[in-house]
Amino acid sequence: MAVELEESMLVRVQQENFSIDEELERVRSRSRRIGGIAMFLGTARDHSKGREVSAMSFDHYEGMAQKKLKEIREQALRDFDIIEALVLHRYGPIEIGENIVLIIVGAEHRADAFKACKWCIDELKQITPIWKMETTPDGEVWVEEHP
Amino acid sequence: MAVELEESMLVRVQQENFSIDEELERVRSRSRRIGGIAMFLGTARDHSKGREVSAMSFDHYEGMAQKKLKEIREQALRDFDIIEALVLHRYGPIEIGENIVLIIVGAEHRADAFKACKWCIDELKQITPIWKMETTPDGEVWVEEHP
Amino acid sequence: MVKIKLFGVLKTMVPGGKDLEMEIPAGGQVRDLVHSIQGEYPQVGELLDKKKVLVSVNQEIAHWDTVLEEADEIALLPPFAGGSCATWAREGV
Amino acid sequence: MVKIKLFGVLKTMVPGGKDLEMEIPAGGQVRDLVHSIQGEYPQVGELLDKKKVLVSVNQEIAHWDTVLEEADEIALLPPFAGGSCATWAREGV
Repeated sequence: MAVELEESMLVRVQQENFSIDEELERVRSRSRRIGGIAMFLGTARDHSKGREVSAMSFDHYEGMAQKKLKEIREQALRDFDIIEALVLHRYGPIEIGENIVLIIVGAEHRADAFKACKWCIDELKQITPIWKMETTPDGEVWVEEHP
Repeated sequence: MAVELEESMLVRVQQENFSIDEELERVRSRSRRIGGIAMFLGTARDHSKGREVSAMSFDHYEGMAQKKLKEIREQALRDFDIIEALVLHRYGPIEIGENIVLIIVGAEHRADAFKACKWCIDELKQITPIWKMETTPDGEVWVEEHP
Repeated sequence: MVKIKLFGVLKTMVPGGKDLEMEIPAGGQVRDLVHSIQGEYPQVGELLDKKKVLVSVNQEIAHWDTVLEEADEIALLPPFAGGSCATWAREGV
Repeated sequence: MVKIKLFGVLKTMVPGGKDLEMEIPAGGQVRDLVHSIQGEYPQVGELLDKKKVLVSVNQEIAHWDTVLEEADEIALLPPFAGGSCATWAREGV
């Protein structure tokens, strides 16, 4: 039960901001064999494809989003020589400069940590049902609104 | 002067531990164009090449170590499409699980951030005059003591 | 009668931006549902037809011949945004 | 007379683990310094000879024909440890 609770903290979709130090602690506390930790933090940029962006908001499919992030973590643990992985994405309104998405991967060696971390964020962007609306001088635009 | 002070904080060799959130803030506060931040954190593992390690300590060449880290940051800013980079290494005694080395790279896009971050840590390990002593069941061993 | 969740830009294409409710015939497939949607919401229907919007059933991407049941959780998914870097657009996700 | 900084394992190879002080002839090169060290500290000299230990002059790696001056900052550098991952050993750094 404690293990399940701990694991559920390693895959989250949440509205609140997060502290990288706190999230890191969840990963590093899992094993003293960890020697290299690779992280990716996505933050809200003030422009996008040439447009100014003053704010953004993320819509997500509650349930499926969590499920897909869980699949990403589990596949990373299977496919790479790593010790632990954390996958976290925010939803709701996000101001420019704020955190959006965080991947943390702990491994014995840094090359494995980097490879898995990059795979996780690439995969997340492919398969996770999360949508971004940007506030621009032209109004609110769903990214990829005109597919 | 303020800029120089700020830049000197982006390349440090220090004895004290550091907070990743604080170091991240130095990088992300440099530009609102940053959308992807790649980080590498090296931590003290409890074993090394099959030996148990109970503690470690880093010796460094004061002056030259800082100079090399500065060169790494500057070359990364020149050679990759990134916005900012931070390079930080501790010296002195370090307990198992503690932070040793931190690289943070902010870019508009994640692929550039990952590439530059990986290059920085690989280069750091090649050219920075820092030496590690491990405390093992056989006593204190300088890594690569018997070259 | 099944409920169909809408996300992102799709909410702006439907009056009120609410989830849809549609009748499906017994043994109906995703293609039948898509056909019904095309009748009532041609803008959404066109995106489905071009595979710009995918249908998920019980939180997995469905095929057009997936058979639907009343209890299924159905959703229409526009292209995912993922994260922050705006690279997903370049990458064609 | 020049002072020579020692780091890492080299400190264990010299009595007291202190920095060295050596005479260098006017116009002397790194190779002359290495020769002097080999005479007094054969264990250190062997590592220099095998290029397992490098000489730096004014914080840059020097060649054997680099000319030394009294004011130069000279150091002997064993292989670097770098960071944490213990991969540097595998990678032959």
